[in-house]
Order: sequence, then structure tokens, then C-alpha cells
Amino acid sequence: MSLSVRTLFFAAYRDLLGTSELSVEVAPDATVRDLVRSLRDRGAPFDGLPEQPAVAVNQTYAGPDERLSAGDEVAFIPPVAGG
Amino acid sequence: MSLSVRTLFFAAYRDLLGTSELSVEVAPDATVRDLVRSLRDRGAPFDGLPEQPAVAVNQTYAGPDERLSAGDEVAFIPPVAGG
Amino acid sequence: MRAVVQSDPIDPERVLAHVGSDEDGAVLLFLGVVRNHADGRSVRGMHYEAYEAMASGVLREIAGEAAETLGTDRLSVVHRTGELAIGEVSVAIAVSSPHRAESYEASRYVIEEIKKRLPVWKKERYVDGEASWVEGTAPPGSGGASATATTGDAS
Amino acid sequence: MRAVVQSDPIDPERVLAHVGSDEDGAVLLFLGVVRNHADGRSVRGMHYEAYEAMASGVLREIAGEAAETLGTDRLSVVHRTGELAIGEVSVAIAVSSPHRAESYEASRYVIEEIKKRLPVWKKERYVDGEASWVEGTAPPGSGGASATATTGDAS
Repeated sequence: MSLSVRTLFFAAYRDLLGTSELSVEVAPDATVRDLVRSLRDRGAPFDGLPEQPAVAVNQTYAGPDERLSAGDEVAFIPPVAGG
Repeated sequence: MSLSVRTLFFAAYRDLLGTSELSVEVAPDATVRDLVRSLRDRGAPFDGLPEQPAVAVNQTYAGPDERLSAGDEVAFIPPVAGG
Repeated sequence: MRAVVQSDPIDPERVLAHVGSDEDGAVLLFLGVVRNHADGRSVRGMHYEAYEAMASGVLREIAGEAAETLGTDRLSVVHRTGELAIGEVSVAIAVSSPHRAESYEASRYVIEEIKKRLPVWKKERYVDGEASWVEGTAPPGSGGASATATTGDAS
Repeated sequence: MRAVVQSDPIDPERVLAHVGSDEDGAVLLFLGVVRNHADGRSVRGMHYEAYEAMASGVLREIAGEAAETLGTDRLSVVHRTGELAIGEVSVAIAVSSPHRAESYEASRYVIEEIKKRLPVWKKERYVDGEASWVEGTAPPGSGGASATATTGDAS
């Protein structure tokens, strides 16, 4: 059993990975931290992501302990530079 | 011997005195303080002026010890309320 | 840099047009506006009186001091005189600078100093027909306390 | 209250037109503008990218918090996305309030919070043909430090 989430990558993270969006399978009880770890474990270029990136789940900033649900939109947010 | 200065009154001071301008004779070594005292000594309505009003001599704020010269423009400045 | 006391209506856009530069990342425009209430009373208008021969010099002095804070000479300030209705602009301050902190600081400096020492007075006209001079602030370094209460504040 | 992220050019006058009231004595307009230099390099333009589905919500949230400081709902903020030339407005913030202190405080709050947490990124395009993402700020309460250096600042 696993569930699927939609990951988004912006700006420098998108440039790093060469993609802006990936569907990722995680365990049913997975947290944001688990998702980040599983991506970084894929090796280059994914290990270029920070260990604790800012992440938004369904357009709201989320801590590393937040649990994921099937279909969640999980965005990796590089340091922001608006204004 | 005396010298003549031009005194100006604005806003509430003008309303108090009923005039916006007066020519006043003062002693040759007179200061701003002396001028104020001589005006207040005239009695009502002049004694309604403060003992130490803000004053500008020739369009520059001046302390009570500033000496006056013939022809000076001495303005009595009520508390300001610009903006 | 520009500092003007005028009886003509203030056009905020024209004030804003005096600042800005390719070097600047921040532009700030402050407008002081006649509002319809004061200390719980309904106001229908405001009369501004200035010691005109002195006020433009003081305003230039304030602008010069603010420009040092700002780090640029891109500052324009206009103060209105005469009879103003509710919603009319009594003062406009435009500044621009490479970074925002200096613009906020300089803009605030100009309005605070105007309220402390610009020789301008205003008479509130109330809806009930009465009118009274707004209690002001004794200018600093000008011979000490005034008999009139020191309170003040408008916009 | 109005908070918008848009790719269309920003018209400062229209942003300003959303605020103001007969009760207000103070109006403040902040403009963030693309400037021609950064860290000593000559810049010819800036590309703004946003996580659009999230950014408008965050901007509304910031505007709501600022409105509490402001004491009125007369606040309008617009952030631009896309390719901007030198001198173009990237962000406009208009506020109005009965007294000036609240306008200055609320305006400053909005721009500071935008820089801390609005999911927007910008790539500087240099005159020499190179380009690079501007180093930003790790959003607070979002899972800790980022590997990327935390500096940032633009306007």
C-alpha cells in the first residue's frame, strides 16, 4: 500500500531538478520529512535539495511532521524573494 | 534713541490682538525677551500673549536672548499645526 | 529636491513625478488629507494659514535634512494653504531611494518635522457652524514653552 | 481590502484609488521598482516567478494582518509576475487610515512580510548577459533552515 502525492518545484529547485512537477509514491503514514528523505535518497540531482526545505502542502506552509494524504499538492519552496 | 521693528501676528495671536502687524519701538540693545515684555506690559489684549512665545526674527526661529536690529521682522508664532 | 508651499490644489501624481530614478528600488508617497472628524466632532472643512515668507524656507530645510537620511535628492514635498474641503490633500511627500528603509524613514521624518516646526496653522470648521484653531505644537528651540496647550496632531 | 498577484502591469493610480475615505487623514503608497543595480552589478531586468495558486492566498493573509494594524480595511496590494524592465513596478501597496502612524506601520508590515513569506522568486538579468536567482529568505514556520543562503532584499 502506498499513496501518491503531487510535488511541485519552483525557481532554483526546478532548475536543479530539471522538472517542475513529479508524482511521488509514499507510505500511507508518511510525513513531509519522509517525502523529502525519499526524494534525496534518489541521489543526484535530488540530493541537491536541502534536508529541511520550506514546503507547502495544499498551498499552506507545513512543518516536517505534517502527514500527507493521497492527492496532496506538496510544493518545495526555495527561499522567497518577492517585493 | 530707539529702533523700530515690524511685528507679525498669525492665527490665534492675530485673533487675540485683532491685528496682524504692528510697528513697535524698542531700545537699541533690546532682545526678543524685551520686546515681548514691552508688548505684554501694554495690558489687554496684549497680556494674553505667552511670556515666552515662539518667535522668528527675519523668518528664522530665534531664542529670547536674540538682539533686535532696526527694521527686523519679528513674527509671533503660535503653536504650529501643519500637515 | 523640491519643497513648495502653495494655495493651488495639490496633484499627487505631479509630486510623485518629481522622484524616481533607475537606481531606485523604492518609491513612497504620503498624502495628508482633510478628514471629516476631529476629537469626536464632525468637521466640514479646514482653513490652512501659513507664514508664507518663512514657511517655504523651513520646508526646504526639512527636505534637506530628510535627503541626508534618504541618501538621494529625490524628494518632493508640497504643503497647501487656504480653504480645504474634506478629502482634499493638505500635504504630499514623495521620496525614492535604492532601498526601502531609507524611503520610509525620510518620508516619516518630513511629516513629523512639518508638524513640529512648519509655521502653518489650521482652523477646523465644524458641521455645527463653529470653527476653532487646532491646538498645535510649540516649535523647538524657539524660546521655550507657549501658553497655549501643546497637543496637536492631524493626519 | 484587496490583494492581487498579476502578470499585467501595475497602475499605481488604480491601486491608490482603492483606498481613502472621508474618515482618513493619511494615505500612503509604496512602490517597489526594478532598479538597475544589485550588489555592484548592472541589471537590465528582472523575471518574477510566483507559485500562483498559493501566492494570492498568502498575500490576502498578509493584507488581513496588516488591516488589523491599520484599523481600517482600506488596503490594496498588488504583486507583479513575469518579465520586468528597469523602472517597472513589481509591487504596489496603498493604505489609508484616520492617523498617519497606522498607515506607515501597516504599509511597512506588508512589504516586510511579502519578503519573508510570499512564494515569489526573482531572477536578475545582468547587462553582461548572465542571470541568477536572487538569494531569498527561508519562509518562517516552514520546516527549518534551507540549504540556500539566507540573505535577500530587493527594494
